[in-house]
Parts: sequence; structure tokens; C-alpha cells
Amino acid sequence: MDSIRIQTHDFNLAEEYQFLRELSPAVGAVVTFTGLVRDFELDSSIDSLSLQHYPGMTEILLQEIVDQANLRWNLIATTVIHRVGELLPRDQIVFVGVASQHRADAFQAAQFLMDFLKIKATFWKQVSQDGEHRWVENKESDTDAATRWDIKND
Amino acid sequence: MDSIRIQTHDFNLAEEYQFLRELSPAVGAVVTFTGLVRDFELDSSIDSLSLQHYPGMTEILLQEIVDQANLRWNLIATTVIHRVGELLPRDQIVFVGVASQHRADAFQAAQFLMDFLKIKATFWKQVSQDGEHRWVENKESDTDAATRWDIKND
Amino acid sequence: MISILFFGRLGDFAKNAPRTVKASTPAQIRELLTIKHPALAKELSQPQVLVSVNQMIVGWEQPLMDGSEVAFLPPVTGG
Amino acid sequence: MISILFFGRLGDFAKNAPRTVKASTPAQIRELLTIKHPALAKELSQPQVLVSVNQMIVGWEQPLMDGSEVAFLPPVTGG
Repeated sequence: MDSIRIQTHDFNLAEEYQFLRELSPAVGAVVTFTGLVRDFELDSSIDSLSLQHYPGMTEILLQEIVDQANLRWNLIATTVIHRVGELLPRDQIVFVGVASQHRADAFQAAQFLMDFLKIKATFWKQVSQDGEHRWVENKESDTDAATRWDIKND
Repeated sequence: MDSIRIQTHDFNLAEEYQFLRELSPAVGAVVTFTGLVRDFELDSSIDSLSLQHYPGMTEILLQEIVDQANLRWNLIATTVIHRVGELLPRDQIVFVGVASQHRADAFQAAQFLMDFLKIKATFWKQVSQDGEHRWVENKESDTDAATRWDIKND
Repeated sequence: MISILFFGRLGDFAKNAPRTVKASTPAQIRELLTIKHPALAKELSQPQVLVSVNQMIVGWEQPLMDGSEVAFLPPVTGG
Repeated sequence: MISILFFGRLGDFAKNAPRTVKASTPAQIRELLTIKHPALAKELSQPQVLVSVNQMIVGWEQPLMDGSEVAFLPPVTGG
């Protein structure tokens, strides 16, 4: 019961949680992660964020990551939502929700999904600061976060 | 901005999330964990669950765990809610929500809080199965889960 | 007097046990219970059972003062 | 013909670059761009830039077929 959505409109955490929670009476744990636009980037406040992606390929890559998570952990359902287009500080950008019987699976899988989404999925962020547009640089810490899962990062 | 609540009534994940999300424009990540009553215990379906706790002491112990998390990670806010009293299958039992600037802190802290809540906080579960009441045995896997955080388990 | 509390499964064994007692350590309370409540005292001797005094986990030889609240805690199962 | 896509910061360098080309490998596309779009070609030579053909990450010497979709991908920054 996996759902992968790339959309310009906002998402509703309560609805996503309710769906995961009600899927099965075997659900004992639901972990959600929500990423929000912070008002700062490199110590300077931002006006807005623009998210570009590679339609088609992004969905394929996210599905591969979700498939990997399902192979590694015992999951009941997974939801991944990523917004694209223009976003403002405090807006929701990304949601990962995982339902499982036991908490360790949901926690691990949610973290894994975010770590690989960060380094694999074809999204690019551009920030607008003081009227200037600038593409965000990727962070070494994100590459490091993914390496701990012992998957060949080709 | 920590909140620790022990209550008989249900909680609303959407409200808890909204509170954490809106606390500060620096919030970049919110992780929530919700534990639900599963319909099975030891391969036999359950009718209900009764949760007892040690009023006063439970709050002290949960505060200690939250304090530990704040020392270890860079957190903006933490919410811990645990229900007590009579619960039915599919009911929500426990909520942990963590807001932070970066996702690793929120993920790690939420997992840490649950691991130590499980082995430290003075709650006791009794299940009702086929008209019989039975106190739930603690799980070795929970003790194991807590050991990885390298804290003396006195 | 010392007030005593039994939680979880210990409560089932303590249905007819006293809730106040005169004693100078938690170990002594357990000792006193052996006579009239042997099944309970046996449960209290399980190595996993913890004891708290005034809501702090302590050792079994912790000195008690008049008015102390002693609680016997089987392994916790919350979450 | 091969259709080509540029993402992220590469798009800024590719504003006047062709979106279709005749080439037998992604490396050859980069080579062709060197003449009229040297700044873009230089960006494409950055070791972090990946290339995909028909939405699969491939090596720069991957043979292309007529109708292939080639995309040049700078390091991703989603999430």
C-alpha cells in the first residue's frame, strides 16, 4: 500500500496519518516526517524557494527507494509526498509516513527514505534571497547520512 | 518548549503537529511517532487493554528522558503523550513529537524517547483476552533497543 | 508509618496485603510480608522487581523515614 | 534526433543551447556543445554531474538511439 506523489499543492498531515493508521488492525506504529521551509539558508533569510524536478524520473527513483525500504523492513504502508514549484518559508515541502507493526521498522524506514530521497531523487532547490536567485548546493552531510545504510551509492 | 502529558482521553495528532510546526520559523523537521493498540498479543486477539501508571513518578521519569534528549540533540520542542486507563484495539496509546532544525536530530531524539519510555517509564499494560486479564510481559527486544544509546541502564 | 504501593502484576498478589507498615528499609518490608503474604514476598524477590522511595528508584537497603512512600515496581510495559 | 534536458543550475547555462541534437553518446553531446556553449560544456564536465538516458542513470559512453531522452543532472537538493 505505497503511495508516491509529487505535487504543487500542499498536503494534510492529519489525512495522511489517518490513512496509514486505519489501513489494518495490525498497525502498531506510525512514524511521520515532515520537512518545512526554514527561513534561513547560509545565515541569510530567504524570501522563497522554488523546487524543480524531472517528471517521470523522480517517480521512478522514489519508487526504487520505497521498494528498497520494503525489502529491508517489515512495513504495512509507506507514503511519500514531495512538493514542487514555489514555496515560502514555513511551508511544508516533503512528507514521509510509514506504518508498521513494530516501531523499529517504521523509524528506520522513514529515516532511510529521507536519507535516500535527499541524495537520489531528482529535485533541485533554488532560493530567492534579496531579489537574487541561487541554486542550493548539495550538502556533504546528506551524502554521509546515506552511507550508513550500507548500500552501494552508485 | 517541552510538553509531557499523561491522560485518559485521546489525543489529536494534527493539533500536536500544528503546535510543533508553528513554534518557530527555524523548524525544518518534525518527526512524530504514534503507537496504536494492535488487535493481537502473543498470536491471540485481544478484547481490550488497560494501562496503569504510577502518578507523579511517571512524569518525573519522562521528564528525565526528555532532558536527556535535549542534552544529546539540538531540539526546538518535544511533546510526549501517554494514555492510561481502558483502551481498545486501534486506539492511540502513545505520541512522541519532535521539532528541530535538521532531520537527523528529530529522528534520533524521537527514537531515543520511545526506546527509554519503553524501559524506564512506570506504565504497566494488562490485556483482556477471552474474558481473562493478563499482565503483559516486558520484551527483551525493548531492553536491547535502549542499549544502543550507550547510556548506563541503572 | 511507611506507605506502600504495588504496581502491575504485584498488585494482584497484594490484594490483602497492608498498605502501611513500620520498617526501616524496603528489604525489611519484603521480609515482614513473608509471614502472612508468602506469594507476594516471593514475587517481590524476583530480580527484575525495582523499588522506589518517594518516587526515586533506590536500593533495597535504602533507609526509610516516617512518611516515606515505598513502591514495588515490576518490569514496565508502557509505550 | 536525441532530445536533451538540463536541470538545476545547468539550465541557467543552457538557456541558448539546443534541445535536440544528433549524437551517439552523452559524452559526444558534451563535446558538441564545447564549441558554441563552452561555459555549459565546462559545467557538464564537473565530476558530480550525472547523465541519464530515458530516465535511467547511465555512463557517459552509453550508446544513444534515435528518440532517446538525455538529461544532465547536477547534484540533487530535494527533501
